[in-house]
Amino acid sequence: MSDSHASAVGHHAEENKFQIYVRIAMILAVITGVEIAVIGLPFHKWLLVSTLVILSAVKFMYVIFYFMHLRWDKVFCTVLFFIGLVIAGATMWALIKLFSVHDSIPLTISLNGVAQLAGLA
Amino acid sequence: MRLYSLLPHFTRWGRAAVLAGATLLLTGCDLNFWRMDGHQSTIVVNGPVARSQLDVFYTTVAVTMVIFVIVGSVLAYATLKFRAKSSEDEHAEPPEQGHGNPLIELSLIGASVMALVIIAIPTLKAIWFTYDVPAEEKANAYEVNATGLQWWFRFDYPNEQINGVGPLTTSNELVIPAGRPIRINLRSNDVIHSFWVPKLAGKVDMIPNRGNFIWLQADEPGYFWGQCAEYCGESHAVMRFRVIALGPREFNEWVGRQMEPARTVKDTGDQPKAQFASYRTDWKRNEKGYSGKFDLNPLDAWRAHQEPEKHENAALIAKGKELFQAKTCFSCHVIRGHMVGGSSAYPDLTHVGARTTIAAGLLENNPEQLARWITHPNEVKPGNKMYVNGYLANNIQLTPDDVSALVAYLSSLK
Amino acid sequence: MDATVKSHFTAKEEHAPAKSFVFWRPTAKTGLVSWLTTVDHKRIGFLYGLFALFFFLVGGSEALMIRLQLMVPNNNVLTAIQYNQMFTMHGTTMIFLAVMPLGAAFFNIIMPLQIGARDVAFPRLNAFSLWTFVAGAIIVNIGWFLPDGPPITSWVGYAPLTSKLYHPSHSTDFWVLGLQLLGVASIAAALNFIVTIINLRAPGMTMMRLPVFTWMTLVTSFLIILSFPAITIALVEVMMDRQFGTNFFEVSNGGMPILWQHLFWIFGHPEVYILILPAMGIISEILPTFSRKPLFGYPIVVFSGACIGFLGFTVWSHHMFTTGMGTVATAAFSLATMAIAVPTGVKIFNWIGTLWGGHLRMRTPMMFALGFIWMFMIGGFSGVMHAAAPADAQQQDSYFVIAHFHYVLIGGSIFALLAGIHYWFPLIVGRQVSDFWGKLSFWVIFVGFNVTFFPMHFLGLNGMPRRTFTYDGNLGWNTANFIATIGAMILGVGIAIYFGVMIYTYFKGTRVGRDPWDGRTLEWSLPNPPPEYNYHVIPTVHARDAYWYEKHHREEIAKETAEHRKEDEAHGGLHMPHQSIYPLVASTGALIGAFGACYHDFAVAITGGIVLLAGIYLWSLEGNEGYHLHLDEAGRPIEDPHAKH
Amino acid sequence: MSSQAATATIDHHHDHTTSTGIPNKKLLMWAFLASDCMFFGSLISTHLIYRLHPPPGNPSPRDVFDIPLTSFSTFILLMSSLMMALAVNAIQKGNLRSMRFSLLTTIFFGSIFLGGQVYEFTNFVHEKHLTITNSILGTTFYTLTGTHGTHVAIGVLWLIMMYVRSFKPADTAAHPLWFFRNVLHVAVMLGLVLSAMFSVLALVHTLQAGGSLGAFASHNLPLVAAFVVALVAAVALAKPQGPVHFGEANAIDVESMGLYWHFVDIVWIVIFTAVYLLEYL
Ligand code: HEA
Ligand code: HEA
Ligand code: HEC
Ligand code: CUA
Ligand SMILES: [Cu+2]
Repeated sequence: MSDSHASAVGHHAEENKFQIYVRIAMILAVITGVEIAVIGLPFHKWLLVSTLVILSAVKFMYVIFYFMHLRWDKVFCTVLFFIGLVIAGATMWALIKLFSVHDSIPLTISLNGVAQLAGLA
Repeated sequence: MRLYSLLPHFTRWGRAAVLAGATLLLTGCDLNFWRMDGHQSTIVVNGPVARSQLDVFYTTVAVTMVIFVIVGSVLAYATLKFRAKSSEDEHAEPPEQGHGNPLIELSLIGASVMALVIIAIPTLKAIWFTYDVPAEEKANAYEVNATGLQWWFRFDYPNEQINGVGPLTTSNELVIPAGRPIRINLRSNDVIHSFWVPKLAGKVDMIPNRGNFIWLQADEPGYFWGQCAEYCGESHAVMRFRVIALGPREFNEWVGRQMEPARTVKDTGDQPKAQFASYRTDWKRNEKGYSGKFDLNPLDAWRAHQEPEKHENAALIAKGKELFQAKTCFSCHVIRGHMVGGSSAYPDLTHVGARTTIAAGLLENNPEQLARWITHPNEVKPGNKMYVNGYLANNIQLTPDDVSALVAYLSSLK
Repeated sequence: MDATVKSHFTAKEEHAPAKSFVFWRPTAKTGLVSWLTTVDHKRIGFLYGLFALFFFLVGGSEALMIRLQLMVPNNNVLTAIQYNQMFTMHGTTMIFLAVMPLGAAFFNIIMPLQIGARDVAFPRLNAFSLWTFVAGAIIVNIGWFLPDGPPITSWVGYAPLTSKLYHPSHSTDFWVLGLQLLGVASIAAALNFIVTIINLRAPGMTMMRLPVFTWMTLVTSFLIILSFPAITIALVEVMMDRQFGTNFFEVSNGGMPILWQHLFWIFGHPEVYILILPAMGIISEILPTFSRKPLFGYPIVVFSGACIGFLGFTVWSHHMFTTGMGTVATAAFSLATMAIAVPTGVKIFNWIGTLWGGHLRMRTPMMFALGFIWMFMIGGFSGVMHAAAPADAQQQDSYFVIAHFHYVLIGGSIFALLAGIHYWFPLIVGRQVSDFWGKLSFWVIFVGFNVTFFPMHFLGLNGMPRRTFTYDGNLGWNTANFIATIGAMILGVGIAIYFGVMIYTYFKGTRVGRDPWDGRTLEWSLPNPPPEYNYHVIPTVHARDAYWYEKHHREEIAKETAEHRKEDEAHGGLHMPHQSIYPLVASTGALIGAFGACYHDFAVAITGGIVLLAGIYLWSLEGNEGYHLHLDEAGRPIEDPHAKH
Repeated sequence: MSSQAATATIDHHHDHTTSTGIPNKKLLMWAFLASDCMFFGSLISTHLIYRLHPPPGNPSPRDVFDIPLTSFSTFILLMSSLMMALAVNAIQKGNLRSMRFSLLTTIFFGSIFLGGQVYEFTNFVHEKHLTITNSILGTTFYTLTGTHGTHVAIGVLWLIMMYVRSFKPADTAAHPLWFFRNVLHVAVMLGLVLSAMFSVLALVHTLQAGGSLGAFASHNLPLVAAFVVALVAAVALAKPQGPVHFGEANAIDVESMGLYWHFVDIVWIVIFTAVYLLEYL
């Protein structure tokens, strides 16, 4: 196995992957830092929740599109994964909603708990 | 084989089939199958909630029937018209290899959606109507709590508080005022059960840790069959109950009687000394526990149950009361005013004699069945908690004399 | 089995590598070892089919016991516990061990042939799926041999009935872990099918040329990989509650039993489409063949199938209309459920469109297929009646539901699968079932089925609850129950005729040549039974009904094939995968592990885990090597001294 | 797969033997990950539902969680993802040494994450009195994070096996004992990871309890010894032995593993936000 790597058609994008990966990792680390900082900020709750959700979605997308290579792969891989992701996400959302309607509140509930995380549902 | 060549056979078979069917129906079986007016019919109903649900059902039937007839006719026509009539036909040149027609597709899709809209509108209306007591009726609604337990029902009346005891409690027979919306809170402490009185309303489940409720209303006084509809373990099949709807006055009288502590039969001296009846003991497992007579007019049968028996044997009843304590029955069952003990996890027997059924709507409440229940609880209702946690755990043994005393006592608790 | 084996061309692997004992690769092509280590999709499918049919008879016998008990009121054939065991195991067996694996059998055998592939993408994974399914089936059924008997939790196993408090016996643990293994098997198989269909299509076989059965395989596989995780989690939660005392469904610590229902039905509803979509695929193959006409509106049929699959994930709570979800949720799920009638209707319309103007040959598969349309329609209509939530409040957990789902499951899935067995039997076995006996079995089954289940609609409307071991005679249910039981017996006779004839034909039936039905899809281009490598030369596809096209363009195709054969030969012949022992080892590990876990015996559980891991490790180390086959134009082997693996 | 064809160039993004050009293994992995979304979706839903409706007396997560530790773990997992990506990059260029190095760092970071989780769990159980049975919070929290941890552990195992696999000799006939060497190598690597992890945990506990390094060494001698032995063995076994049966052609295997590893990472991204951070608002 030789270290020299014969470049075939369509391979040139790869030359600088190393740089890209390191840069992405740095971005991810920074976002994580921001997230941790955000929870201490004195803003309105829904703003913070949306910020956190968006930030982690951004991280998520960076990882799947760069580290996991989707960006350079056939779109079909993206479609395939998103079928699962979307159905799972929608199901989660529906479940959490279903449990949050008045009829579904369990009998054993501490009220402050509801208040605490109401922003989520 | 071609259809027409079979036709003569068909007529012969058909006649035989009709004959066989007729004999089947006439020999002992019942006609309710066709009339669908059994005690738990969802078709012949007696309350607004069940009626609203029935209307939706009829809408769905009408719409799907129409579609069925149309689609079915086309399908039948296509099958008959285009079938290869002979073997030459089978090997003929293949037909035109057509691939479809978007216009037909689209119009059929449109038609299906239209059909669904016809179903959806009454459905949505009924969802909201059957959900809770209508706003304008709220003030008039009567509230009850129902709890499912393996395998019986407890009913509490939060509006009828008894001093120092709590709400009026009864089991397996829910008595309600007729013509008034009833809102029932449904609870369970063990597994999931479901509260279903088909003639009054569809079911709602009783789920642990969940505050479900149902509303229903009986048009007029009547006697209704109910059943636990969610599989809840071994004896789910025999977890039944009854609902008795009464006119306002009669209902109030009933409440009045129930609020009283348990009845004590006075020894007037001229009654016979303890005389033991003997009851059938050779019951088969799962043998029927009802009589046809009762069904003819169940509401009157219920009314008759409210009255004390003519010739009560006070001595025997007193003996039964002692035995109830001696045999540890009181450690589970409450008999308000007679002895201290028992809990709400077991049926309240304060007025058990005034109920038409025992063992959760399974057996008719008469001395024979009562005796059967307390001698063979496990044969009547396999795995029931009275047998497992009482008879087995406390090693309860009853002689025939004990049984007839207990029966006399329990029957006297009107 | 022999018919499948004998005609398989089997080449000796002369160049089997000299490897250490651990990497021994079995080469036997006949006998027990060959079946245990096979990686041939047709043999794996055949085994799936055999196991599934066996369990169908088991489940059917359980059903007959149920019907016997309910024949007359206050009957005493079974005790309460025995009855509850019967319907629990009947439901579990029929769904997970009969219909699903029967579908998997067809996926395995037919789908690779239809797309012009030599095997599935991961042959050893395929074997692993099969043996893990068998392991799961054993675990689920072990209850029969335990003192407590099988579980009595019903096939939906609603919490908290499955908790240790209410069912301390091990049979519930076996049920939980058995289903878990079945889930693993199904997911692994489905992943394999997805990759196969997406990636191993013959040249020219575009997605919009895929046979509809293959399309439905794809959709079903997606449903499997996306729905099974939900029940996996639900089962994990029950298992944790039972084994480690956690609180998922423990009410005293705030658990919510309703959560189980949600997770179960998030799986459960897609599951019922997992059962019906393959059936619809089979019907979409049979109708065009016997009408001698392409499927009407192919793209719409395909699209509606995908649509049903997708909508299947949006309706789960229609099984929970009576759990008090509140108005909005009830309305939403009610409407979503009704929406499924549209794509389903589209299929029905297109099937009728296919018949229209055709030359319908009324052979047995066609009879079953037409029966399917009628029966499924009835079942679908009662489904729509359920979808109207207020009406369902009266129907839920009554015999109306039993009627609904047996119409879609038997009148739907089972009819289609029976049709499919008849249809592809000549291809797989090389013999054809007598049309007379086939039709006779159809009519007996058809009549028996309707006599059994039609009265159940009335029972349900008359208030008879399901899962009840007894009923009283004064409720107006006697006649219908009696008729239903008689019907079940007729049905049993029909099934017995059906399988009797099948077994007879397997050994003694008339042999038929290639393409007995004048088929349209690629599998019919193969000799029957097909050789181990399926296609000597991978076909090139020019049209949707690929084989129909081939039959009408013979010269063009012959020339093309000859060219491709030369190219193949130049590239070293056909590549065939080696057989392997490790999928079986890994599955055995899973079996042992599950067994140990049920008994809380960590030594056994860990042993099983180690065997499983070792199996996978060795499986990956032995590599997916294979050998090369060289065939002459007629498909006979050529000796090739330079063959390398 | 035949032994590496050093002559032909391998196109890592297009497999001409498949209909779509996507390699089978990659497609399998993506389909599996789609399925795994649903798996974690159900599990995370369970946790969130119970968090939204906690029964009275449930401990408050704020009193239990340790954000600095979790942030550290999150960061570590991110870095492991980076190393994983680099490993794939390396092997696609046929750079075996670089790939091995990256795999080892990935294993290293993965093990730190696992160690952090073990530390977190023991800490929660002993200090915060949150057990898997005593509250619904414990139940869902441990099950969710534990399942994720199991995924990480499987990933580490897979990484180790892939790492060791890269030593398989090209000519197995010339190395008749290669298989035993291979098994031994896996065992050594496992031992190394475990002994290292528990040594560090023991060290941390000793230091936290105010003990000295000497106390740590004397109490955990067998552990430390095992670590040293495993380390020496691992170094020895990593010595090259001639041509190996692993190269560019195996890039797809490493890549599939990488997909799994990154997925485990993104699940953690979700858990970190949904389970930990949101509690602090
Ligand atoms: C093969 C399996 C299968 C299939 C295909 C279906 C199909 C459907 N099912 Fe069924 N169902 C089950 C298997 C299946 N079901 C099982 C096993 C249960 C019970 C589980 C248990 O509790 O144990 C169940 C239970 C069940 C319930 C819950 C009942 C209850 O417990 O209360 C509901 C409620 O909505 C329902 C609805 C439907 C609907 C709307 C369809 C639709 O997909 C049907 C669509 C088809 C048609 C409508 C016919 C053809 C269409 C036309 C000709 C077009 C025109 C028609 C109209 C516009 C109306 N089903
Ligand atoms: C695909 C699925 C499937 C199939 C094919 C069937 C087939 C049948 N089912 Fe099914 N059934 C279910 C799925 C299915 N069922 C489910 C999911 C439930 C719910 C369970 C629950 O509530 O938890 C259920 C429940 C159920 C009940 C309700 C039980 C209750 O709620 O109390 C009844 C009652 O009649 C019944 C009857 C039948 C009958 C008569 C058949 C017949 O079609 C069977 C026909 C087959 C045969 C008759 C076999 C032939 C056998 C021989 C020829 C002899 C055997 C010989 C040997 C073993 C060597 N089933
Ligand atoms: C372990 C507690 C326990 C003991 C002890 C016990 N029972 Fe019961 N009893 C029950 C339970 C539970 C039921 C409800 C059973 C069911 O229907 O499933 C019941 C039901 C009854 C009923 C029917 C009530 C109704 O409304 O349907 C009667 C009557 C009865 N018991 C009488 C007795 C007598 C007499 C004794 C003593 C010999 C006794 N019980 C001892 C628990 C107990
Ligand atoms: Cu209670 Cu069924
Ligand atoms: Cu459904």
